This record gives sequence, structure tokens and C-alpha cells, in this order.
Amino acid sequence: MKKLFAVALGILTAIGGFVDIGDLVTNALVGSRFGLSLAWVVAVGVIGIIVFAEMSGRVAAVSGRATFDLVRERLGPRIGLANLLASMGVTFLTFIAEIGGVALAIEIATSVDEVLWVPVVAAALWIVLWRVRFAVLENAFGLVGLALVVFAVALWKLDPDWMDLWAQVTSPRPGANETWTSYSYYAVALFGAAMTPYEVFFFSSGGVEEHWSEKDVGTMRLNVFLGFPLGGLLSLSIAAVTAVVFLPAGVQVESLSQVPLPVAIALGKIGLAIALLGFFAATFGAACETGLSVGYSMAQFYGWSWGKFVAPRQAARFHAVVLLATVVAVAVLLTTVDPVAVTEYSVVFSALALPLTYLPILVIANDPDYMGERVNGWFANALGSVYFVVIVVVSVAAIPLMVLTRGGQ
Amino acid sequence: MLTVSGCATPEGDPSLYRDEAVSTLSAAESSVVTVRIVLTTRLRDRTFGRAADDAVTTAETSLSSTAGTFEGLQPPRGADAVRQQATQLLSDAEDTVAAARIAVRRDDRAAMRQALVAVAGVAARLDRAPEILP
Amino acid sequence: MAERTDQPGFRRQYDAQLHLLDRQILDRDGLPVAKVDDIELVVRADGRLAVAALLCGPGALGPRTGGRLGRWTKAIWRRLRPDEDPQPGRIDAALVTGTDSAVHVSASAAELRLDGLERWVRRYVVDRIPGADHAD
Amino acid sequence: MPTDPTVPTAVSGAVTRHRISALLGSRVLLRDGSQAGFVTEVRLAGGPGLQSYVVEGLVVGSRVQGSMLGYDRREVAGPWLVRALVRLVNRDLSYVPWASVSRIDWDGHVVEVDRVGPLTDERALR
Repeated sequence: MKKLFAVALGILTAIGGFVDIGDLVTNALVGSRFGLSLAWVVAVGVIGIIVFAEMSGRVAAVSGRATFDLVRERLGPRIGLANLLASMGVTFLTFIAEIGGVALAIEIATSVDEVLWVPVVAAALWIVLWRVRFAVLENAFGLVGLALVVFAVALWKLDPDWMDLWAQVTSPRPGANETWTSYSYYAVALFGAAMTPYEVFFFSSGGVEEHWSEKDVGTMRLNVFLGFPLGGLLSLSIAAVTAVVFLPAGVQVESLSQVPLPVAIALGKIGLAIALLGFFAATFGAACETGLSVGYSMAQFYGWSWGKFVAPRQAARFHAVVLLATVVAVAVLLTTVDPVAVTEYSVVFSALALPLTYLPILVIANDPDYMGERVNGWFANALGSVYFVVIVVVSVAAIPLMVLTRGGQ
Repeated sequence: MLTVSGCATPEGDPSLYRDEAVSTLSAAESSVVTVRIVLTTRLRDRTFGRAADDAVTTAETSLSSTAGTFEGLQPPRGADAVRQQATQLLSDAEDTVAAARIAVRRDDRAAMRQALVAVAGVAARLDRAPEILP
Repeated sequence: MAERTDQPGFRRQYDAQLHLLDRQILDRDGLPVAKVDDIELVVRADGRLAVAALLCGPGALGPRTGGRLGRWTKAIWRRLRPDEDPQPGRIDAALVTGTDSAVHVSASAAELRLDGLERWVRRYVVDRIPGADHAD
Repeated sequence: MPTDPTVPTAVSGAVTRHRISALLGSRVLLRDGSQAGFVTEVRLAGGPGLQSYVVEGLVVGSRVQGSMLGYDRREVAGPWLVRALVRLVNRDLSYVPWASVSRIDWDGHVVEVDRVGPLTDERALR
């Protein structure tokens, strides 16, 4: 059992990246419009986040420095500040969306309007971030979030034409009434979701929270090689069930309430209940991840003490930032903005945040000052360099594609 | 001169207006089919009443906003027939979806069965819309 | 990684921007104190420029951020400071005991009087909430 | 012994204090008034004890300021792509040993030097 908990951090990090509120709808939407023809993007994204999460996790284990600490050291205060603002854009907007997402999940179960749940959810979330121990937090939401495996079970139960699904996977191009621009927009969106900057902020800071040292590099790699592929599989299974149920019926997914329908069809009420539990845990887990990451980024940029491993009194500014972020998030959500739409705007910020986050990691993972002999091997460097080029291309393409497709229409 | 120099917008160009009608009806079909699936699933007792209510209500809201946007467009000269048929289809869709929402919220199985027939009918008409639109 | 000697890991040569500037400073208990926001140089009798201290806080970081934002941070910081001509936080170079991925100093944040904002937030925000002293 | 290269600015307690950030990014002028570039890094040497380190020289580059991401001088093992990229951006680095610094105008951010030499890779660290 201990071993299972040892990978909770990796699972929670991956859940916050692959199946947070924005991705639940995006994966379902992609399945309902493109089937599995975008599956290859998820695979590429999983490998990318594995490469860089492993590097940032190794840096955290060997040198005790979390990712945002490095960003400013390597890029200097000016570019570092630009990345702080850009990545805060992504992290904070996603944080707002997650709180709304938890409220949406409750709305589906209770059919009471989401806005009414927002203050309750935010209060509960903040109490968790303030008092609940980091290990308990990651185990509870990381492992319960695995309830989303019910989508894979539903896919198997629907007994689809597997050959047809495989044909979709192996034909990476838009279907009949889809354009290459919207196909590329969702390719960028899925890749961006897989490699969202706050995943490495949270994963590396989580490593410091768990007092990783050089002897924990093995555990760190277990987290990486187990957690992220699992995240990828969850997002693919969501796309697959909607491809099977919605694509032929001409239904395009627009809201969270449509996402669990295929599970209800396949597994009935039990399946639906498990799916809703999965929604709740995944979005709540992602809310913790992004909420803490807001604090981690600010504190590590300015050099404040941070983290839950010290008493709140010893990381006063860190906790004040998290509290402020929660209050502002509630205020924004009370304007009844659609939480899912909020994540679409964060794509714009991730265009800048992606390269400025991953370049310092790649550089520092090769610096003996930080890593001693644990510097990157040739394989990590080769993959890291290739992916850095992909990241730059994606970040350049993100905003134009968003404008061209008016947010993916 | 005005029409000639008018820029190509659905409100100016009849064929663009018809394309807009087709894409609106396709979005409407997506909402209506969602309601059909929810009704079927609820009637087979494979989903909770509240979840069904939430899904149908969300689809109803999305349908009415889709319809509202289209109805707000100024039809170019000569496109009135297209507009008349499209808005008729849209209002039928809204009526049947509203009936479905009422039935689901009351958990009235008979009304749900009736609504399912109506919803399936409208869905079929929406599916054929691109061909039957003038 | 940090050599717990009194000399900074005795590396014969530093490149200031690469090895010192913007690095995390850890106090004697290993707690983060601040970042090296700037470095103070002193003109020695022999005319050489010697490292005198590490400078921390908005007063030091502001100018380096440059542009409007830098000027704003410095202006806000200056207004918040009670004393008339506020100087940035200062850590004497002799207190630095080692450098590796961070700069280690032999005093605590309180002794260095660098925790003004942290103390203010602690008193007026964090300490008012129950459980403020409950560590993980 | 170079002439006193400093123009006292912030004098407090009879000791002239400067900030290294004022030096970084300063324009470097040669004796004939031509511009050799900008100070992109300040090399310190000395030890043990940080207070015993003095400015040993200045790295001069064409661009105002760009952290070299650590790939400037030391042969750091790393991705060839990033190294090549950074080298390309900073291909024209040169070095000014302290003895060649004739005058520093701290407020005007200008450093006057006698000559500019090649940038040799740092000796291996300790």
C-alpha cells in the first residue's frame, strides 16, 4: 500500500493536467468531433511531460530547488517576471475554472445551479489548502480521481467496433465536416493541456514538500512513469466513449453535463455515480494543484519561504497569496462566468509560459552546480531538445489558431 | 449599388445566409439529439433524475441561445423562404425540448415517452435540413 | 551539496550574474530568506572593487526589473517604508558560509532583519486564523 | 596600478558603495571613444570568504544584457541545440581584465577601458 501512496503525487499532478475541468470537456468535445484522430497528440504530450517532469523532479530531489525558483535564476528578473505573469495567467485562470468545475460537478448530481455552490466549494478548498497535510491531500484527490477509470470500463462495456476505433487513431486528419485549422487548434489545446506549466511547478514543489533527496530519484521516476501515462489514458478513454456514442449521433459536446452520458448508457446509475465522484475529485484535486501552484510560483520567484511542510506562520506570504487567490476566484465566479470558457483564455497565456518554463529546466538539469553527477544523460537531452522545439512551435501557433477558429468553433 | 458593394456577410449574401442556417440547424440538432439520448437513458432508468434534468436544461439553454442568435440575423432579400423554414424548425425544436424538460423534471414517464417520440421526429427533420432547405 | 565551511565552498571564481544574482538565500536553519536581488560592491583602499554585501528586497530588485514595473515596485516599497531614506535589506558578505544551488548564510532571517513583510503578514493575516502554527 | 577608476556616488561612512547591477549593462568604451559593447557579466575572484572576492574582470557582449543561461564560458554538458543557440546569440563575447579598466562612471553607466581581450574558457571549477 505504501508503494501506491508513493505515486500519489504523480497521479494527482497528471490528473490536474490531463483531466481537469477544461480537459474533461475538451477531451469529450474532441471525441465527439474528431473521434480518436487526435489520439497521437495525447501520446506526444504524455512523452513530453514525462521528459520535463522527470527533469524538474530530479532537480528538486538533488538540489532542493523547485521549478519556479530556477526560472528567475536562469532567465534573470525581467524575463523571469514576464514568465511569472504569464504562468500566473494560466495557473490562476485554471484555478478559477477548477472551483467552478467542482461546483458544476455538484450541480450535475444535485441540479442546483453551480453558482450557489461556488462559495461553499471555495471555503472547503481553502480549508484543505490551509490545514490538510500535503500527503493526505494528494492521496485523497489523486487516488479518488482514478474513479475516472470508469470511462475506460464504459468503453469496454459499450463493446465498440475496435477496428474502427483503431482506424481513427491511425488516420490523424480531420473528419468530413471539420477543417484543418480547427483540427490543429485542438491538437495545440491537447498538447498544451498535457504540458501545462503548473504541472512541473506542482510536481517539483511537491517533491520538496515530501522532502525528496537524491535517494528518492527512484520514487520520483515511479511517479512520473506511472502518473502521466495514466493521465493520458484517462483523457483518451473520455474521448473514446464520446467518439463511440456522440460522433455517429452528430452530437457535439459543449458542457460538462453531456460528458458522463456515455457512462450512464454503458454502466447505468452506478457508473454515473462513479464518474461524478471522479469529476469531483479530479477538479478538486486540480483546484488544490493550481491553488498551491499560484502560491509556489510567487513565493519561489521572490524567495519567500513557502510550502505546507512548514507551519503557516513560517510561510505567511505564501498562504496569504493562496487565500487572496481563492477570494478573487470566488468573486470572478460569482459574475456567473462559465468556468469551462475561462480555461480557453488560459491558452493565450500558456503560449508565453510554455517556453519560458521549460527552457530553464532543460538548462539547469545539465548544470553540475545543481545536479552534481545527476546531470542529464544524452537521452534526456536529446528528447528535451526535440520537445523544446515542439514547445516553441506550439506556443507560436497557439494564439493565431485561437483567433482563426474563434476558440475552436 | 448598396447590395453590390455590401461585404460578404450572412445578412448580405443569400448563400452565406443559407450556410448560416444549415450550421445553426446542425448545432440545434446536437442539442436535440442530446435530449433524445438523455430521455432514452432516463426511461431505461440508467441515469438519475437530477442528472437528466441538468443535462436537458443545459441543452435547452444552449438550443435557445443558438436559435436566438440565428433569428436575430437580418435575412437578405430572397432568403425569406429559408428563414421561414429554419425558424419554424427551430421553434418546433425548442417546444419539444421544453416539453421534454418538463416531463423529466416531473419524472412523468408517460410524458417522457411522448416527448421522446416528438424529439426523435424533430431530430430527424433537423438531420434532413440541409437537403430540404430551399 | 553545500560545504558547511566558513568560506563559500571556496570556488576560486564566480560569475556574479550566473552564480550569485537571483539565487535563493537560505538562513542557518535552511529556511528561505530572500533572493540575491543585487550585490553591493565597495571600493577598497587599493582601488579594487570588493564584494561587501548581498542586497535583498524590492529596493534592490526594483531597479533591476527595469521599466515601469521596476519603478512602480520601488516607489510602492519606498512609500511603505517608515524610515526616510530606506535602504534595501543587506546581508554582510562575511555571513555567507557556502554556495551551491543556493547561497547559505550563517544567521537567521530575524537576525538579518529581512523579514519585515513576512512578519507584517504573519501578524495581521496568518496569525488571526486558527491552526497557524500547525506544521505538516 | 590603474588610476582610481571610480567616481564616488553613494558615499556613506567614508566608504563608497556601488551596486553590481549598475555595472551590468553599462556601455564599454575604448580609449579612442569607440564602443566595444556592453558589460554582460562581472567575474569575481578571491576566497575563502565572499568578502574577500574582488572584481577580476568584465565580460563584454554586443547585446545589452542577456543571461547566458550558463553556457557562455564553462563547457557545461548540455543539449547541443541550446548550447548552439546561446553561442550564436553571444558569439562576439570578449573579456576585459580589471587592469585594463581605466574609469567607471557609475551614474552614467559607462566603463572606459584600455583594451579588450579574448574570452578564455574559465579554468575548471574547484
